[in-house]
Amino acid sequence: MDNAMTIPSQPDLRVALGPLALANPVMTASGTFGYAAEFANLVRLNRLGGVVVKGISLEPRAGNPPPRIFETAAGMLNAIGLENVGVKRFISDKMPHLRTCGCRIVVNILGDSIDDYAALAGHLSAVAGIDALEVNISCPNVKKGGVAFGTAPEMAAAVTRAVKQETDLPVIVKLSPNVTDIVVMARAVAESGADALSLINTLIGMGIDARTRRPRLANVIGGLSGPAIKPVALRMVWQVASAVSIPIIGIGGIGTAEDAIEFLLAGATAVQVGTANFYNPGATEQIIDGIADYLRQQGESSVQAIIGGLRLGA
Amino acid sequence: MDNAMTIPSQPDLRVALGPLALANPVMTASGTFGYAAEFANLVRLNRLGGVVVKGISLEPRAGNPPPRIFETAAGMLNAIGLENVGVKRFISDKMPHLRTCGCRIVVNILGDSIDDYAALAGHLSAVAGIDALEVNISCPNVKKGGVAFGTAPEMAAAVTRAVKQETDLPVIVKLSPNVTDIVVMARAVAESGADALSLINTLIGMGIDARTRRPRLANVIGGLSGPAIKPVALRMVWQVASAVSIPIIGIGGIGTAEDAIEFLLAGATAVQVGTANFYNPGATEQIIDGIADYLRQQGESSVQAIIGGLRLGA
Amino acid sequence: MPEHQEKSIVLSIERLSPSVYRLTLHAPLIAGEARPGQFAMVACGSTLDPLLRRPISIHQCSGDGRLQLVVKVVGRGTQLLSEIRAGQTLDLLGPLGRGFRLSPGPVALIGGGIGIAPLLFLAQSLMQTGQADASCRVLLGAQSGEDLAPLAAGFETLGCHVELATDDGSLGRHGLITDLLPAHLPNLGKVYVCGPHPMMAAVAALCASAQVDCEVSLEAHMACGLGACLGCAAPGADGRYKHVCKHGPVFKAEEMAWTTR
Amino acid sequence: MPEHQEKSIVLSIERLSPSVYRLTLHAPLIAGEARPGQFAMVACGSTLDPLLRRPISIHQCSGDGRLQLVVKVVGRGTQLLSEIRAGQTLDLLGPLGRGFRLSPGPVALIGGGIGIAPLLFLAQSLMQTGQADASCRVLLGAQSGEDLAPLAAGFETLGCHVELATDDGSLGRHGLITDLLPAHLPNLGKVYVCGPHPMMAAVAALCASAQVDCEVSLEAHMACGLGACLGCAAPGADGRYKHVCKHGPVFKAEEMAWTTR
Ligand SMILES: Cc1cc2nc3c(=O)[nH]c(=O)nc-3n(C[C@H](O)[C@H](O)[C@H](O)COP(=O)(O)OP(=O)(O)OC[C@H]3O[C@@H](n4cnc5c(N)ncnc54)[C@H](O)[C@@H]3O)c2cc1C
Ligand SMILES: Cc1cc2nc3c(=O)[nH]c(=O)nc-3n(C[C@H](O)[C@H](O)[C@H](O)COP(=O)(O)OP(=O)(O)OC[C@H]3O[C@@H](n4cnc5c(N)ncnc54)[C@H](O)[C@@H]3O)c2cc1C
Ligand SMILES: Cc1cc2nc3c(=O)[nH]c(=O)nc-3n(C[C@H](O)[C@H](O)[C@H](O)COP(=O)(O)O)c2cc1C
Ligand SMILES: Cc1cc2nc3c(=O)[nH]c(=O)nc-3n(C[C@H](O)[C@H](O)[C@H](O)COP(=O)(O)O)c2cc1C
Ligand code: FES
Ligand code: FES
Repeated sequence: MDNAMTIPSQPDLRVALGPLALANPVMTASGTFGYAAEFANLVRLNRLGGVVVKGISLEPRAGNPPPRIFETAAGMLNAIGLENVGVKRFISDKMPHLRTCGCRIVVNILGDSIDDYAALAGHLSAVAGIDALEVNISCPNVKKGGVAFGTAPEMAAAVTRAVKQETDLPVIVKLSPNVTDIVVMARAVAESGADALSLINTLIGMGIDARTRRPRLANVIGGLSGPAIKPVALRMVWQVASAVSIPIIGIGGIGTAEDAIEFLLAGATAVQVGTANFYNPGATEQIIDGIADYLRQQGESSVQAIIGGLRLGA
Repeated sequence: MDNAMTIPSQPDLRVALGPLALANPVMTASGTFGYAAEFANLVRLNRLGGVVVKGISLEPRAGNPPPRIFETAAGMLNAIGLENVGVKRFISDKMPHLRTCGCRIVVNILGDSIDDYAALAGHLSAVAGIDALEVNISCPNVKKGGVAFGTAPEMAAAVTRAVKQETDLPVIVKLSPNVTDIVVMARAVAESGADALSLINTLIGMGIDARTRRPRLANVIGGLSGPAIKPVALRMVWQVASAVSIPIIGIGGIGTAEDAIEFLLAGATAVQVGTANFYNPGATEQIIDGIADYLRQQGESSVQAIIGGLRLGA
Repeated sequence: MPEHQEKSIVLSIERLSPSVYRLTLHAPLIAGEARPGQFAMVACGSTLDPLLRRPISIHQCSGDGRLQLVVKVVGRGTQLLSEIRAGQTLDLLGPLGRGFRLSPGPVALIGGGIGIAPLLFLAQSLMQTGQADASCRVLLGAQSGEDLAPLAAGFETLGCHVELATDDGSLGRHGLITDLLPAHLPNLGKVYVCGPHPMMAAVAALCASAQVDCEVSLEAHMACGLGACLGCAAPGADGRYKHVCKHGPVFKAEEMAWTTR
Repeated sequence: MPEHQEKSIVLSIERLSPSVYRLTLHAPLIAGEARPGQFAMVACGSTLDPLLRRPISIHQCSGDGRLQLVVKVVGRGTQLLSEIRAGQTLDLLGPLGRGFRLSPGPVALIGGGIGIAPLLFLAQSLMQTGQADASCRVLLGAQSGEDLAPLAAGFETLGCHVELATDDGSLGRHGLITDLLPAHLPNLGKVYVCGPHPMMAAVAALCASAQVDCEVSLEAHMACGLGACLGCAAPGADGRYKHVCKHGPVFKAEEMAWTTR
């Protein structure tokens, strides 16, 4: 009796973000998975499509005073303040373990100026084991009065060009959702040479403690993430996928395979799981398995078949 | 024994939205309370600070095909498509009952063009029992390729001026949150003569049914409301309250007295309860009672004392 | 008929089949006023997820304030309802909507799946008021006997004539219950139907060509249940949208557009 | 010590006082490795609201895989935990963080309110390994006797010397438990403390001036419990932020900045 015949074959989960090939479309979102070591006992890291590490700056940053996080309805606010060990210690202390993960390693970078981003890209290009850079443009441009790079198309374009010039690594630009027209931002970045887009970063939110009349975050405002923002993220991914031709990584409130599939259908080539790593550390592996199950149920042999597969019209 | 002495007196809940005085700061949000009659058996309408009716256009509108609503994590998407009976039938069929409610009646208006808004304001100014107009500028400007009035400061300003010119009623302009900088929009509207601001309208979102690969709404995209959006709404109210001097009505995910108090502390003079009317029809009365309880607990004799009372700094 | 927001007490919960549960509640305000075909908006949990109430038909009411709902688990909200226990409270909004318009004469009640739930209340009212008699036909269908048997119980003791069909043939006729209708149509004055949309469309079409009155109980996604949100639109025959929660859920079949869905 | 995501089974839940509950769980993976002062991140519900796990200290473990938590109801998450029933499952992540560093010698354990919960596990370990003896002082305080008595149980049978204080004087001394510390300090080699922040600050200050080692168990809002989100920052004495979930929750008192909060 050949049992193998009744077991449906494993669907092909491979996807490519331009030059960056992934074993499957499921990555972890920056700032929600540390430097991967934190989850090594809970997740088989080599099963992941990729890990995006916590945002790295040129110099170490202490971050904001506490409280830094606050739970909201089906979401959370964070104002970590971009705490990180800085690029030097990242390379010396964090990269050795990251090289052993057995999956794609993407380094998220952030800066106060275009020069910062360029310098980071230069530094990191020489480091073995880094597969791509993800440029976080939701940071304030100190030279332009603190307006976020990600809210003005010319600034976002300039950062993209500067980073591309300094590196041969694939460059993913991560968009901020706090804009009137996400398509304008996406086009500006795509035309400036980005290899792929990540969206979305957090929405800007706030919480207040009625009893004490104080803000819930020491920083007053913070980034809203989690299932609460999924509908906004999905809409933006769909709008951008309909407008630009470079691949998109969908991010925002993804916690289940169904969530991930919705983003793929909307046109994302891959997804990142963020806040869900906190409430369910097993989320990423469950999502990978769930996508495979879905493809089998739907009679699809490859995940490619569903990317952008949203059915419109009657 | 004088029991009355141990009962703390009822705090003063009265507030004023510029020329519009309210018995208390709790109103209902447009589109979530019908024309008030729908809730007459469930809510003592004369206890409310005010009712804002479903958005009214010059001509009746059929609205979008179903499905029109979809539940999301701690929120919902709607794409009602501005279904309404049109201004004539509103005046003849709905106003008679509204006049008997015993609370402030605010009429939410919407149009395809600046002329539409102006004409609506003119029509409604002559109608007895209307206490104010709320201008919904989240609608597409048909003459400007469908860009929403609420996403371009010049268009929002033009609508505000046009409406002000046609009416002596207090004019409240309701802002869309789907913009890069809400303060720019608020300033444009305030400088154009608005008496008060309402914020926020819904965020734009989307849902997909993974099984059928179809959008969850026939209209594909829709408005996200409910507790999920509260942190974004609160942040915008705080930003705008810090920047303009006209009164603000806070809206977005308010379901409890604590929620409402957070908006008052952030600088709102009044609040509107929207989606909560659906999952808890008793919400508005509970919020009014809860604000009074809070003021007693905090030793405040008037709600005025907490408006904008957020404590910053150490 | 005023609506009430009523915190009912769960008296009991019974599992009728692997996915169907019957809740018996003490809800005197709503039970005192409900009519067959009306529904309640039920708060399924105590947190903000799931957020919205779920529409559930009134299955039975008694004079002493008891009210029954029959719930099929299809998603998160109904799953939470199935986990409720006796002694807990359940926040109901009801009775809502426009129910069946009862009229005397020879009738058939046609139910499919969980759509059978509201028909028991209807049959009771018809039989107890004498508007229907032993000629009352009850045609009920479901996937399997396991699903159908518990829902079909109760109609025969009322004195109705019951016919069953299942998709898998495990109880009653093998096939669609609507196949049984044409034989009865010439003798019927009115047909009431609640079930999957294609079944109701088929019954509506049969009744239309036989010129028999037909009332259908529609489903729609609902947020308020009160006619306020305008979310529950269904296309009417006149090209306008009806609101299922307020104009329905029970409609005359000819009021609705059957082709556009 | 690897962390585990473990679906534990609730063996029992007991109400110890109006707002305090003890949960006994079958969680062999976590119970097998937990050390005193460590905690678990507990999923409080099955829906997306509340979203995040809640940090709860390990109260006791046994060799047969049993693990106890003591939970005080202060908000929605802990309310949901108090409503759990035997037979249900509870998703735990643990054991997490750095616990108390046990060392031999004369010690005092100081606990305030629900902060007493992790100290029983610590006392057991100290006494059973012989690192502490009958000279072990346990100073426990709470609002009232109703709150304190159930939390204080168990220490005396271990052979510790227990002293109690309540804010309202209903059990033990009337006043703050920290008032009792100075008298003991000269004889102590180490002090372990868990309780409200002002209490820990007071104990840290007393120990610093008496040059007695002091370990404190801090609280912070946590999202991950794994050192990944960087949400649980607390200011250190060196001007840098420590992460309570990873560097702590137990810190040497002198590592932390006590004035800036
Ligand atoms: C007037 C009316 C009376 C009803 N009576 C009963 C009854 O007596 N017993 C019973 O078990 N069910 C009844 N239903 C259907 C019931 O409301 C849905 O099964 C329920 O809302 C699904 O909720 P969920 O959270 O379990 O599923 P979800 O997880 O929300 O969704 C599961 C599936 O149910 C569909 N669904 C979700 N919400 C609704 C909704 N409001 N209306 C219809 N479908 C929906 C979804 O599209 C999806 O396919 C009735 C519906 C209506 C409109
Ligand atoms: C390492 C550690 C160990 C703990 N051990 C125990 C224990 O053994 N037993 C016990 O009952 N409690 C313990 N706590 C406290 C417990 O985590 C909080 O009481 C709980 O998270 C509150 O959740 P809630 O949903 O009930 O309250 P919420 O409604 O979320 O909030 C109620 C109050 O609790 C505060 N709070 C919310 N989340 C946290 C958090 N993550 N940490 C601290 N305070 C918070 C809020 O600011 C608010 O004042 C511990 C906390 C930490 C950090
Ligand atoms: C605690 C926390 C820290 C984050 N840090 C970063 C960061 O350093 N760089 C970045 O680009 N995004 C950061 N993000 C944003 C996430 O990568 C992600 O875009 C966002 O959380 C939305 O996804 P989610 O809803 O799945 O969490 C952070 C998010 C959280 C919650
Ligand atoms: C079903 C529905 C219909 C709405 N219709 C209108 C409308 O006609 N005009 C308008 O200005 N806002 C409309 N809104 C937006 C609400 O008034 C409110 O701004 C928004 O829902 C956010 O508040 P909430 O989170 O409390 O619901 C509608 C919202 C919902 C959910
Ligand atoms: S459900 Fe709101 S109008 Fe019908
Ligand atoms: S809780 Fe996430 S780092 Fe400590």
